[in-house]
Amino acid sequence: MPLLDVRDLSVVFQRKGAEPVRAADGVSFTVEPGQTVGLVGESGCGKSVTSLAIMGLLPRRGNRVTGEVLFDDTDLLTLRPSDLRDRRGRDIGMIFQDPLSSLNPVIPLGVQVAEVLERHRGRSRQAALREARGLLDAVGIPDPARRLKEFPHQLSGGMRQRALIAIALACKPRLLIADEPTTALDVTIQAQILTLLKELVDDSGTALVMITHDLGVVAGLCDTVNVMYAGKVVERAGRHQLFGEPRHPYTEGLLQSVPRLDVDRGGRLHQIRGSVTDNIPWSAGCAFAPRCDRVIDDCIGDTVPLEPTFRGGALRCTNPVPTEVPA
Amino acid sequence: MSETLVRIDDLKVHFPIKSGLLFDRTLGYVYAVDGVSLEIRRGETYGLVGESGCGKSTLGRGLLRLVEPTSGEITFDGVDVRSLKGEQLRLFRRRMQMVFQDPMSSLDPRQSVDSLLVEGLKAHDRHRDKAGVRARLRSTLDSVGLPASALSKYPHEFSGGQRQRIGIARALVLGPELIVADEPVSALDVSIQAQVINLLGDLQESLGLTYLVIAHDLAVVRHISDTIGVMYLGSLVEEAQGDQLYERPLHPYTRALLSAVPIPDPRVEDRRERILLAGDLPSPANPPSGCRFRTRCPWSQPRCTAERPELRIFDDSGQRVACHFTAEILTGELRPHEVRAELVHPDEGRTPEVGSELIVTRTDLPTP
Amino acid sequence: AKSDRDSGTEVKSTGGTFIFAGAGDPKNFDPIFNDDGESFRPIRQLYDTLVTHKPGTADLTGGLAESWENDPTGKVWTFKLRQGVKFHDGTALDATAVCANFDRWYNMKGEAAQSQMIYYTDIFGGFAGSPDALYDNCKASDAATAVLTLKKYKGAFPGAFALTAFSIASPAALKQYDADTVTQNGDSFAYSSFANEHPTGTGAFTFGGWNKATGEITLNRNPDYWGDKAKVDKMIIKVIKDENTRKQELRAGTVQAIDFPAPADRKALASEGYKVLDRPAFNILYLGINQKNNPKLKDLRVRQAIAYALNRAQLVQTKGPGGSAVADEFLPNTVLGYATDVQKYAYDVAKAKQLLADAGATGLTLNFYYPTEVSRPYMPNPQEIFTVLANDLQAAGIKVNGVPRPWNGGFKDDVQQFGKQDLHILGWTGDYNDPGNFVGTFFGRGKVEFGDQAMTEMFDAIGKADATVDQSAKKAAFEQVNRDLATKWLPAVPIWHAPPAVVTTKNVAGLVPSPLTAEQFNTVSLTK
Amino acid sequence: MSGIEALADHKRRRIEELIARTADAGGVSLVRDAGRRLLRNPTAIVGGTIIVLFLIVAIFAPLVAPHDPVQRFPELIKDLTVDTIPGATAGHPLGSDPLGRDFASRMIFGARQTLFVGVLATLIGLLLGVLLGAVAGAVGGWIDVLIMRFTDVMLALPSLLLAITLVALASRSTQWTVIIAVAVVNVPIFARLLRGSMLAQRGSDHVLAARALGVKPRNIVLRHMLPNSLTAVIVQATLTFAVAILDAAALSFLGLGDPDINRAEWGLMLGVDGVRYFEVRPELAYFPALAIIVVALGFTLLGEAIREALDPKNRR
Amino acid sequence: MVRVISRRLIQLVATVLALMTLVFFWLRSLPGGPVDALLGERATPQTRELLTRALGYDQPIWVQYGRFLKNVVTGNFGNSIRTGEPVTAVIGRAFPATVELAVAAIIIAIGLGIPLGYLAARHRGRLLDNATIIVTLIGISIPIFFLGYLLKDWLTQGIHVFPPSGRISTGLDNTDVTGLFVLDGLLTREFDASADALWHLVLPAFTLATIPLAIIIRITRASVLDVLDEDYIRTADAKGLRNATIRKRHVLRNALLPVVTTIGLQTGALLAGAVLTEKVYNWGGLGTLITDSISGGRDYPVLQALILLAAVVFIVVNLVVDLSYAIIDPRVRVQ
Ligand SMILES: Nc1ncnc2c1ncn2[C@@H]1O[C@H](COP(=O)(O)OP(=O)(O)OP(=O)(O)O)[C@@H](O)[C@H]1O
Ligand SMILES: Nc1ncnc2c1ncn2[C@@H]1O[C@H](COP(=O)(O)OP(=O)(O)OP(=O)(O)O)[C@@H](O)[C@H]1O
Ligand SMILES: [Mg+2]
Ligand SMILES: [Mg+2]
Repeated sequence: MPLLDVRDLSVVFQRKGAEPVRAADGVSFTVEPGQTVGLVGESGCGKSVTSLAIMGLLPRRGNRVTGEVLFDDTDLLTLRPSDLRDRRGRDIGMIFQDPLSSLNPVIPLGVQVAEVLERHRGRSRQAALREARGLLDAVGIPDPARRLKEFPHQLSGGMRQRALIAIALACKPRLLIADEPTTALDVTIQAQILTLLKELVDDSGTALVMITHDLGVVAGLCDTVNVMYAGKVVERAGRHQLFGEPRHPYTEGLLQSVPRLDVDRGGRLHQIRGSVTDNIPWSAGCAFAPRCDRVIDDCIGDTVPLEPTFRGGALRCTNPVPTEVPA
Repeated sequence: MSETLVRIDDLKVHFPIKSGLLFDRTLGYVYAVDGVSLEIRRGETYGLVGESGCGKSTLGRGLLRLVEPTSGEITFDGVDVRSLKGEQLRLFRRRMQMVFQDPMSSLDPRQSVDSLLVEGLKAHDRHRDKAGVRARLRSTLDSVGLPASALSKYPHEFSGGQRQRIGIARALVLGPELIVADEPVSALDVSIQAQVINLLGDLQESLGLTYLVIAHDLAVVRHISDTIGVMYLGSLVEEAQGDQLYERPLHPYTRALLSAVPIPDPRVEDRRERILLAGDLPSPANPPSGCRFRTRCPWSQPRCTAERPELRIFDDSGQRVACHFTAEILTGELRPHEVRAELVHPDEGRTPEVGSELIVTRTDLPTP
Repeated sequence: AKSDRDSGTEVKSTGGTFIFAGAGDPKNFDPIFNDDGESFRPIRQLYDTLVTHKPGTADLTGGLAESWENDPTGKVWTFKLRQGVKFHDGTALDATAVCANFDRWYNMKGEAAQSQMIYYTDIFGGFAGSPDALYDNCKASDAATAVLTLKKYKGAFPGAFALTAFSIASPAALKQYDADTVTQNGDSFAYSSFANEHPTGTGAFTFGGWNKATGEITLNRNPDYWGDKAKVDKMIIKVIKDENTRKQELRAGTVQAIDFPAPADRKALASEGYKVLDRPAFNILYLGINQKNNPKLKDLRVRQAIAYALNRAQLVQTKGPGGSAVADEFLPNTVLGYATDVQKYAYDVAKAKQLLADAGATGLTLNFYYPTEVSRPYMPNPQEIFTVLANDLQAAGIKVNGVPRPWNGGFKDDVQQFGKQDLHILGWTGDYNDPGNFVGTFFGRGKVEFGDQAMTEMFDAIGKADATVDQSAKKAAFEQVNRDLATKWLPAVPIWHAPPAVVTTKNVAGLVPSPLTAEQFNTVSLTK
Repeated sequence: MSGIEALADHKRRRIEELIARTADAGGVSLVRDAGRRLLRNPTAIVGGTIIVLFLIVAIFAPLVAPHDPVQRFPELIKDLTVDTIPGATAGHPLGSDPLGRDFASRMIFGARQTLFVGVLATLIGLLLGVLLGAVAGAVGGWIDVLIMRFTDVMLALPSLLLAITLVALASRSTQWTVIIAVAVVNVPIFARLLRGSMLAQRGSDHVLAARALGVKPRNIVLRHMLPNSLTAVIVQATLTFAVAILDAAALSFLGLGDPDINRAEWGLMLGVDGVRYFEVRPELAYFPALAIIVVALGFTLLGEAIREALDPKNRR
Repeated sequence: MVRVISRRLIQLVATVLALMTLVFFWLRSLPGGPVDALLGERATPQTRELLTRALGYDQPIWVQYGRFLKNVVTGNFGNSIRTGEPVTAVIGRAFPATVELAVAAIIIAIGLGIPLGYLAARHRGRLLDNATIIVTLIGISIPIFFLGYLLKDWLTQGIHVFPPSGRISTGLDNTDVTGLFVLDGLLTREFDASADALWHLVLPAFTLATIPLAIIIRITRASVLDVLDEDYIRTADAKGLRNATIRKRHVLRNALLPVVTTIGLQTGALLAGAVLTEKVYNWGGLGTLITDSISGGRDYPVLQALILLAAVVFIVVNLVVDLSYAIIDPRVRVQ
């Protein structure tokens, strides 16, 4: 039984006087206990919206969420808000992209870590602070006793992200959702954080949903990878699968278009034409069609369904990249 | 070997930190660029990498004298750039141009593409011949892959990649010899990045441009650069040909950097050994003594605290490195040791300061 | 003249506190250093003058002096003082005390102090050592007889003896509280503790205190008063500067009387049952004509044209406070020398135009100065008055260039010192019953205000009338002056007499409004 | 050849069509874009409508008003005394004012005078402020310090107090005294606003880009820094208009306003006649007060809406 | 901290000195001037001359300026032209009145403004929110003297709910300790005086509070909405914190930061508004003093001192606000 089962999750933003935006459209994926699942895609493809929808953290107004988010077989979307609050932070932790803005600037770090323990573990402030100290130490923040009294702005970006991780993992949740946790950081710091995350996840058996636009990050971290484009999952596969034999033209294009440090391919990079804004509505076919090299007449017309591949993955494409082993 | 187009010698850019009672006083300096020397040959691409805040942009801007260097020499095609004054400098700018990181904020939102491009021509008094100007704009747009119809549009109507093309077109319109590209692709989507990188390559080929490309993405730099300089906290710690650097990084920082870059290939990733650096980049307002990197270096020795290593040529490959123990580390004679992270407080100058204004004017408030 | 005040009828106190809303802060309570109504109001309750007015009139009657006499030269004044009068400090009022007051004024030292004795300088000409000084000496021929000798006759007397500024204070208290010390500090002056905390006179009320924070002046009934003892136990003068607020406080029942109600409120208040008490008019509003800047104004016909052009009757109807009337002369009809047969300038635009044409003054443009930031009893709303007058003048073909100036921030200077105007509006409230106080003040000598230096005939006539000792001759002389002012000279155009009112609640009785706004509140009682 | 070019014509056209539908319409500047957003904003519409009506009345006052606003009418004067002001009669829908003038016409012409006072006070303040701010922002250094210290001095007094002081210290009192006093109060605000904005612009990438192009410093200031800094100033100016007419009314109330009561200006009408004759005829206060409130509201709404429209946060 | 304070104090002195110098020279260049103001209608040229000499206006301007400066520095502002009292005494009496009024107004503005603003934000887009917005918009668009006038007319005439003017009932004879009548009554146990003073305070305080109240509501509302959009609120939500905790600990504190600045700026508005309010309610404070000093005879010594006081108060309050900002916002380091 999967720990998290997202089924046909859609989020539509509706703003007065503007066309509704389908930020996430029929997103489905599962996360098994202890598993690390990647969610990759370019900016604006709906990664954050999906994760927020799972957590029930989308702004209350101006959007419609449909589908199911089963966590332990409980649908989080239909849960009473107070029950959901009981789970957030305790069963599911979350870390965000920008560690500075994600920490309250006027509250000492210690309190921000401690309050989650007070809330879910019923600790007293004193006890919670003591525990918080241990947590900060565990995520590699030097001199944690002093840090407890400091404010977020007194820490560097990497340290802040560590603090956020400490908060998210304070109650030993079974699922951690990390939304681009390293995008705002330098590579050397990114390496520190990723290593830390991996260790913590491995040690505690926490499942991880890793959201990123960096293919390299998922390549080193995830068991399964979901590639998203314009609000939909277009391809899902185990990471070796995905990087070895991408089926969706978009996945393939992406992989070919990023320069790699380890091989100098020299000369021109492969490029995907157009830009992510060159979309057509999903109902009219594949959103990627305008940019796709493999587009065929069938790509335009009806919605293209996400269909399971025989290797346990899934694919949403009418004209996928052929593989050696025919599907 | 082609001729040297740009020579930078011991360039320093220090920003004063100011505060004062009635009038400002200098309290200290941000040592943004602190003694950098390098050469860029005509027609080549020099890539500059380093972590955020290490002074890459400042170096690029100092080179173009968009910020005033504190000391050092800049020679451009035999011209002493630092001695140029006022109008001389302004006219000289035609030869060296810049492309910015954020394609939105570097384009004046009030100007159409047309006027953005014509502006440079006007500044150098080349806008008199109307027909010639039109033709020039068209060909420039064409060279960056934008249709002529773009001329009447405004920056916000374009996608990120297109905006960056406009930024490049603006730099190109004056026919410069050197282009300093400050993170030209880091604000772009992955799928767009390649377009711009290719464009830069194509343009270099067809126009014989020289680039100084600044980026924090090593892979990108490696892809486009002939020579790569690695910066750390205001100074160059290593410089080499692209492949050379990847194959044989000499400086501990370069090694760590290279090992930290994730590679979109699980097979590679699974096998990689990482050199994890402890702690953060120290504040450039208060750099460590001696070797700037010593606070995070797993190979650091007492000597590193006392003496600042010079950037020197390591061997006949031409690779330059600024480390006292290059050879020892390379041979494995010196073993890495555990480093305790030193806590770095983020940039002091950036905290909002209260109290400079006698009376705040929140002008969004009506008064009675 | 002989006093006809009947003393001795003891009226018992009705008790209670009478709260009167005044319109402004007093300056201090030393009579001699004051010249404004708001200071005089409490001073009148605290002090008495040698000569005073019959309640509700401008006619003279005995005050501290039961009677007074003038010798034929008009220079020597003999005062028979009332017996048994005591100052609030218990010392007795006698001739020595009266003379001590005259001596004090004459011998006042220091420019600071002297510059603040506006009435004294005006009436008595100057101080010890000054050639213009009128005062010669004052002798107590016996305890009850004070003999004042002046250097020359002055028509202002005996009326001027009734001026509140010349109230008689206790010499002992003056000395004790250092009354003569006026110190200059910065741009102004500081007065003695006598003036501020210990005013000591003979009045029907004693000083209870001045709470500046709340703007309350407390006056207590003087049980030893020589005249009609106050009927209320206590009186509070509450300073409320805004006329509208005064009215609202009256309605809220927090004050029992208010001074100077807004003209517009009179009707409403009367209909609500408040007593609106009109003071007999003792003031004048005039349109001043300055002959200096525009030579055309030297021409009598032009000035007459201006007079004809003004629809004063309509002005009185539309803007005049209740009880106001068109003025044909520069003094109210209760004053000596008022002529009943002067030329009246009824509204007549055609005539005005004709006169202008005759004088070759068509297309005349005049600078008309008017004050802002001020409201005076004779001029409750200068801006409106100006607007109406200017309108009238325009209709007669005179172009008016209105020049507003703040009252204290330039109007008085520009008009009276520099004479920048061609026309202006200004007025006067009489101080005492004497024509000299009206026409003499305005036209007795060449003034910058009117730019009329050449009208020596007018100055001489007024001077002569003023110097006439015999009262009936003086009356005749001034009547002639008034006739000539209207026909021959017309240095200005009188506009209206506008009586200021006092309003009380129904339960206030005995308040007798005085034309000189010199009410004494000992007669006031509060009924249930 | 691959990609959409290779598709059947109709499919390709369909794609292009669909893309076009989701993409922006071309050729609109930011300002026009903001304008479009403005038109969709109900706040702006309410505010704008008020202001347009106000402008129409102000501009066409002579056509709209039944009478001359300064003429005194015998039929009104007939019943006029200091404590009775005739109400509506034939030909005078709102009756008389305290001097027998047609009140309705005065209300209508009031729009014009109020506009005059508000606009001039705002414009003068804007002009001087922009001048100071631009010089400070563009030149910097000592001049900047000097100008900023000067604005400090002006800001040290709260705005209405400063206006009162200026009027009190003015040797002449005319309509211009009021306009200038109200205007001067805003000078330091505009100056600071513009300077701050210019300094922000100075460090911005597009100014840097212009410098890199070798654009003349004067042109950088005039073509880049100034225009981009002006939006904030324009928003402020819209709001200032409302404040200006309120300030002018307050000065009138204090007896320090425009001394010429012949002039029909709402603030003056309210602050002088309205208050004085409130019990005699409250309309004399209610009408101008209402007019002021509505117009001030209009400008405030519009100002807020413009601010909102220009706010990059709200862009799409 | 010390640096900022000293820096600002030096600036304050420099600014105020510049202001005073401007005012001084301006005043001296005016027609009329104190001489004119000191003399009533009945002044003769003779008295005028006496006075000019007595006041030293016949001396060169620099001598006068020097004397003026010396006086200002020694805290001697001369005597009021109208009342002859030392200016310091006049102001010392009026100041508590305005403080009392302003404090009451700011208490109302803060006490009502923050909760209302917060409620409006919580009910964003709903009736309460829209109603609040409309009311606040009218609040800043209405001439406040007119509002005061209306309130007074409605509530003190006919139905005498509140007293029409003044700070305390006439003849109550309260003991003056601090000059703050409400407080004095409590201190001296004259509770009736306290109650009476409070009763007098209601209408003026509400009138004066109108604009700050409207502004604080708007700022609070906007600020709460901004904070609700902040990432750290999302983090707090992700932690599963209770709504009440989030509101109290995370939203309110951050949302109040801009409100604090606003409060500082509103002192200026209060000082200005006091001029109008005090005139409407005959409140013997600084506002009345300003009007009186201007219209009642150009009382320049008082006016000069008032300008100085207003500037100092305004600047000092802003300084205090800035400092308190530094205390509540750890990000702001006072250097
Ligand atoms: N509150 C909102 N209202 C309207 N549209 C929204 C809102 N939040 C997100 N969107 C839209 O939903 C789409 C998906 O946004 P999302 O933030 O999930 O992207 P993302 O994949 O996380 O991108 P990034 O890499 O930039 O974080 C975007 O087009 C965005 O414009
Ligand atoms: N104008 C300036 N005034 C003061 N300090 C500055 C200025 N510009 C840059 N700095 C400081 O100089 C240092 C180097 O900045 P620079 O922008 O050159 O770094 P960078 O390597 O380009 O970083 P990034 O990758 O973030 O762009 C930083 O600490 C920065 O805060
Ligand atoms: Mg995201
Ligand atoms: Mg940079």
